Amino acid sequence: MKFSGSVEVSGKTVISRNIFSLDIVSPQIASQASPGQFIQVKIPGINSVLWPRPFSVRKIKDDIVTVSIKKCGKVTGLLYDINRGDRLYVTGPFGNGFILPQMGRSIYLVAGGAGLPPLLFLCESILEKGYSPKLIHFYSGARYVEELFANDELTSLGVHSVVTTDDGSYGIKGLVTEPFANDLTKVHSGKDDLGPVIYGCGPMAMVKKVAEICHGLECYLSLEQLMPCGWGVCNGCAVKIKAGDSDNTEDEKGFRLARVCKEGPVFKASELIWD
Amino acid sequence: MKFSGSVEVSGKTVISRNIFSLDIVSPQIASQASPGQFIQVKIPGINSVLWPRPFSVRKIKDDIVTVSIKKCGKVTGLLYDINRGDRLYVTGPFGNGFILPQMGRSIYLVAGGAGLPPLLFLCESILEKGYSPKLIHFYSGARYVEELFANDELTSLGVHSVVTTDDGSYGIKGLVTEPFANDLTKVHSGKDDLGPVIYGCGPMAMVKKVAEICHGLECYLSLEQLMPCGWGVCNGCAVKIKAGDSDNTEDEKGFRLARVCKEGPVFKASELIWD
Amino acid sequence: MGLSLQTEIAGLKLKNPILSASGCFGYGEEATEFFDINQLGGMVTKSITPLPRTGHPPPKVVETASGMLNAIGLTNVGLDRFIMEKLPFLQKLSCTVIVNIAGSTVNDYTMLAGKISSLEGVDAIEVNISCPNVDSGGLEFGASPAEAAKVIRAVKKASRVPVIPKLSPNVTDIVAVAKAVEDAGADAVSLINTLVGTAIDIQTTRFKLSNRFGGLSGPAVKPVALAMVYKVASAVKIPVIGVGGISSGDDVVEFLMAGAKAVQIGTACFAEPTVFLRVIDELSTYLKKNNYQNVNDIIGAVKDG
Amino acid sequence: MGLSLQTEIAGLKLKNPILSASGCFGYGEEATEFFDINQLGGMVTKSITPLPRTGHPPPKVVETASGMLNAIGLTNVGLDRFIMEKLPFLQKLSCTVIVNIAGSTVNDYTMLAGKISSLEGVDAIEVNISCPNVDSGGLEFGASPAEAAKVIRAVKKASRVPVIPKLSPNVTDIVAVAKAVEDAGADAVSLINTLVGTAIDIQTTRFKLSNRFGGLSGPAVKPVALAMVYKVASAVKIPVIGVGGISSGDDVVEFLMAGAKAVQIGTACFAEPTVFLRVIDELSTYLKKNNYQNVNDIIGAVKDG
Ligand SMILES: Cc1cc2nc3c(=O)[nH]c(=O)nc-3n(C[C@H](O)[C@H](O)[C@H](O)COP(=O)(O)OP(=O)(O)OC[C@H]3O[C@@H](n4cnc5c(N)ncnc54)[C@H](O)[C@@H]3O)c2cc1C
Ligand SMILES: Cc1cc2nc3c(=O)[nH]c(=O)nc-3n(C[C@H](O)[C@H](O)[C@H](O)COP(=O)(O)OP(=O)(O)OC[C@H]3O[C@@H](n4cnc5c(N)ncnc54)[C@H](O)[C@@H]3O)c2cc1C
Ligand SMILES: Cc1cc2nc3c(=O)[nH]c(=O)nc-3n(C[C@H](O)[C@H](O)[C@H](O)COP(=O)(O)O)c2cc1C
Ligand SMILES: Cc1cc2nc3c(=O)[nH]c(=O)nc-3n(C[C@H](O)[C@H](O)[C@H](O)COP(=O)(O)O)c2cc1C
Ligand code: FES
Ligand code: FES
Repeated sequence: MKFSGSVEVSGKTVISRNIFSLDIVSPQIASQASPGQFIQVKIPGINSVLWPRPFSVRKIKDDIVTVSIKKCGKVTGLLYDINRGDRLYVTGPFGNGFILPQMGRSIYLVAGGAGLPPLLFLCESILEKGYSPKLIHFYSGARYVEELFANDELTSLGVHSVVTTDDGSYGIKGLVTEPFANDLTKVHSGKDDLGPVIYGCGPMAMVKKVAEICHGLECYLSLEQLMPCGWGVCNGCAVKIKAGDSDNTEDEKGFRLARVCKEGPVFKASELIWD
Repeated sequence: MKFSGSVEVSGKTVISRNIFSLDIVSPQIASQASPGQFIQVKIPGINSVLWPRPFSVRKIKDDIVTVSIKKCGKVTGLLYDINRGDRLYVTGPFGNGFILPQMGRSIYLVAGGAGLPPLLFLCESILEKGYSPKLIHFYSGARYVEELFANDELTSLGVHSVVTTDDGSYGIKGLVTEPFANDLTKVHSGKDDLGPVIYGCGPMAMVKKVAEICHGLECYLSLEQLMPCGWGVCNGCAVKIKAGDSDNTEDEKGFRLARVCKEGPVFKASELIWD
Repeated sequence: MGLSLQTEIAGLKLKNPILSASGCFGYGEEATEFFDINQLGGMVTKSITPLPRTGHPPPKVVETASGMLNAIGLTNVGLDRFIMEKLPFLQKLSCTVIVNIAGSTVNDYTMLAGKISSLEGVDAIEVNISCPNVDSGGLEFGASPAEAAKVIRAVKKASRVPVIPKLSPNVTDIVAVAKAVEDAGADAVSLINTLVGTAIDIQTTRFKLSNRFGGLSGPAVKPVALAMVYKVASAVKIPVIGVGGISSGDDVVEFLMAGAKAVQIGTACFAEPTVFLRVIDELSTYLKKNNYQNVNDIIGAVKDG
Repeated sequence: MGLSLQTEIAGLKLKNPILSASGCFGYGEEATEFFDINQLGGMVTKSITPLPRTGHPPPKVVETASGMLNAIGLTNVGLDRFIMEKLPFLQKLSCTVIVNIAGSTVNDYTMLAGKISSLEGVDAIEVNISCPNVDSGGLEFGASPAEAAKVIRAVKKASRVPVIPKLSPNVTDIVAVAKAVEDAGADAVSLINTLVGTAIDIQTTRFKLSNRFGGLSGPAVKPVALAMVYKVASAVKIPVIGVGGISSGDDVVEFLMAGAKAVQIGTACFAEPTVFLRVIDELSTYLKKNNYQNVNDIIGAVKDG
């Protein structure tokens, strides 16, 4: 069963002026959630805003589920003022999550902004399962240094890691997809048998770019959409993806609707339609 | 000019589980407000509730305006969690306030629940002006002990003071109007030349009772109504009062509309219409 | 003495007056990940159209003050896949199952009503008449009493189960529409569907919805829904199902006092999938506290204030 | 280059597009305790009726989710006292002064329009047609295009100043009403008035309003108002004044992009009497940031999303 209820915030970590993490106590979510899944969070008593807000699971430890949040609007602004001991209304975990890679293949993780937490969770999970850090390449970008979700955590993993900021206030200046594209071309001409597996997560424009770069390769992308419910009943998050043979729809043939909250948020890059 | 703007909360005093005081910094309100006037308070960011909430001025010291509040609903519940350093949106001061009594007359102050703060402000003001505490009789009632707005403050004034609670959890058990009615009968038959002046403030049922008890005496009553604006533009708080000769209205003759926020909240008991 | 929450709509016994609203509960399966939906009085499916529809392209939802706009555009699996993929699940339910239908012509409606009403497990049909009527120039069926009556008369003939028109609030006189569908044979009415609204993105100078307009729902519309429910319930003899902005047991009590015999909850379940159970609980608490033994005792009980 | 906020409605030059809404600003005097109201584009008075009205008895206001209901019932001083007591103040203002009138018969309206339009200091008349028409059985004048046209044609004849009908949103087709009053000679239209709604006190089992129904206003209704403003502005040639739920400069930009040439603010000034000045400021900031030099450049600028 999925969880729906009031939970306690057991910890808060302020990472920068804009980024922070909240630990919440939920054995039910903790026991189920996998990398790429998300939870929906609502602040009790904030009645003028109806929808919960989706945040990827960043980490699980015992009964504690951690999410990392960027302050960027109404609800995230208020969440920044939430403290240990406060309560939140939470539902989840939702979505399909990432398919874990087969051992031995080289992995490229490309994260933009709030795309970092789920990829970091994925990375930590496979390292724990014995994956070799040498095979893992982690690209993470943000607009500027205060919007970096993690840094020390990233370098301490022992994987190849590249950090970019749009304004050069940290790491390489530019878009995260640039060093990634460069490196991938090199690898591509390499001797990797099964080829690399790429995981991308971030704003639409960025994941679209990743899809272009990875054309023909095995690539999984996690999408962002507005999510009124998160549990598949409103169709507000639905996008068109390429249809299988058996599908027919009134409006168009060859397309099929997929709810990002349910059939996604992770899709095979080859399924996606960009327009 | 009346004030309208954001103010800082410079102090908070928790009086009981249900009653607390907030000190706000507003030189403009502090320099104008008199006993019986009120301010309108709104919590920034609470968008689903549109109306500000009226609270009587309890005290003024230099630039600081103090209000005493009973936690009893949506906004007062949230105000209970406001702390020193937080900001509120405030307008005022509004209303006519109490006409101060002529020196030498005996004064009866009858307060029910949230009617206490303005009468305490009135009492302190006239004592400061040299009024004899011996002439002042203060009746204050609440439903139970945790809803008493003040106690030590009251006894330290040196006036005759009687406290009642509906359930007997403090002072005399019963309604505040009962000991008041008893005492007034005694005085009534006394030798007071101009007669006593009575000030009443509290829930509608209570001030109505005071009006009955004081029939024929000089009596001022402060009314409570819902107050969408407080500054006289919405007519939401308007009640019918007895009209002067020159008034004519379409609906009825002999009545006149008075805005409780503007022509009130204090009315002569003899003007009021109870139905 | 036990407390009875049971109520009846068009011969259907509901174990309590709480239903899910169309378009906000899929076809019921998703909710089973949270609770046993047989605890509901009943559920209403997403509107079914003759053929599958992908609906409008994103963006199709906007948050507004205490409300939301949706321009989902009747996204649904279509009749055939509904029967193949969704019906088997619905047939296993013990709560009342109402299937909502929508079309662009009277024929669409009668075809759907005929087929769906003969399926085992379908207890009633809710008729969404807030759709553009292609035969009469795109105006909503629900916008005129005559058009509404025409489609309901036809559906009623085709259907073997009770027929419940769902009324649009975007009309001058909803009572006239309600009376017209009552005369046309409707067994009950549900109201309100969403109010037409829009929102503009001032950074891009574009509508926030690909369809320009959407439907407003949520607590923002509750006062409008409640007024319409009261007016309709005072004017017709058939039962009224109230919907619009409900998110608490107290809201339900208001709708029942206004004359609704049951209510539906839509938007509120997005953030809180188990809102139905909380609301049933709060309704029971209200009734007990106020010494009612039967929920029917408060239906239509409102007096002048 | 300076920024121009000036806009024009029916020949009236407004120094900016921000007006106060009828019934939410009295006759202007109270606001002078907070700011100089000549900073506004203009002000609209409370509806004036032939005779004074005390309106409905309390309770006549209710808070709702991001909105409020009012059943004030046209409380006003009546024509004679308006002229004697309120007009002298209005005559001293340099901002545009619009007097709102309301009646129960066509005669009421023409009498009011004739007298008020000949008073010095009155720049335009806004006609509240959301009142029950006693001559035609109590239905609102604004509920039908024909009735609305009838009253506006008569008012137009009687008036020496521009006539601005204020449209009711409680109709199936507000565009039809807008076109009818345009044909009848209206110089502009303002919309929307309040949506009909109600609320019930579940402790007392009574309506929360003595009048049962009230009018819904505030941010809750903004999406509905914006949709209607867009539809009407796209369909008529006369200027549209937008009103409904505005509380920020961004809200104003939305209404202007939807096609309004000016806006009114009502409910939002209750909590914040100086909201008008903040909104003018925010509007200027938006325009500067986005490199507009003239507010007219964004009017009707919305594109498909
Ligand atoms: C599956 C999923 C996982 C996510 N995980 C994380 C995470 O781990 N950490 C994190 O900080 N953020 C994450 N996000 C984004 C996060 O949900 C939004 O930042 C948040 O909803 C904004 O809420 P707000 O009220 O503060 O912003 P609002 O005031 O509502 O809007 C502010 C801005 O944010 C944009 N925005 C609003 N909602 C979304 C959304 N659902 N997706 C993208 N942009 C949005 C708006 O368009 C607007 O520009 C995730 C989003 C999705 C869909
Ligand atoms: C002129 C005036 C002066 C006041 N001074 C004080 C004061 O000094 N201290 C104090 O604690 N309270 C005072 N009040 C009452 C105070 O305004 C209300 O308690 C407050 O508005 C309730 O807000 P809420 O959101 O917490 O309650 P809500 O959730 O809105 O309602 C809770 C309950 O309070 C009642 N209520 C709501 N508003 C009012 C109101 N305006 N008057 C009376 N009852 C109301 C409601 O009917 C309901 O039963 C005063 C009221 C007026 C009109
Ligand atoms: C996302 C969404 C989709 C909806 N889809 C439908 C639908 O397909 N058919 C229908 O009759 N009503 C539909 N509705 C309307 C709801 O059933 C309900 O009438 C309305 O939302 C008001 O109730 P609420 O405020 O509780 O949501 C939809 C509402 C929403 C929010
Ligand atoms: C308390 C109150 C009284 C009103 N009185 C009138 C009135 O007398 N005449 C009128 O045309 N509109 C009246 N209105 C409607 C407003 O002018 C405005 O159209 C409506 O409130 C929507 O705008 P808002 O959301 O900014 O308040 C009144 C509104 C309120 C809230
Ligand atoms: S967010 Fe509602 S279906 Fe995905
Ligand atoms: S509260 Fe608005 S006029 Fe008194």
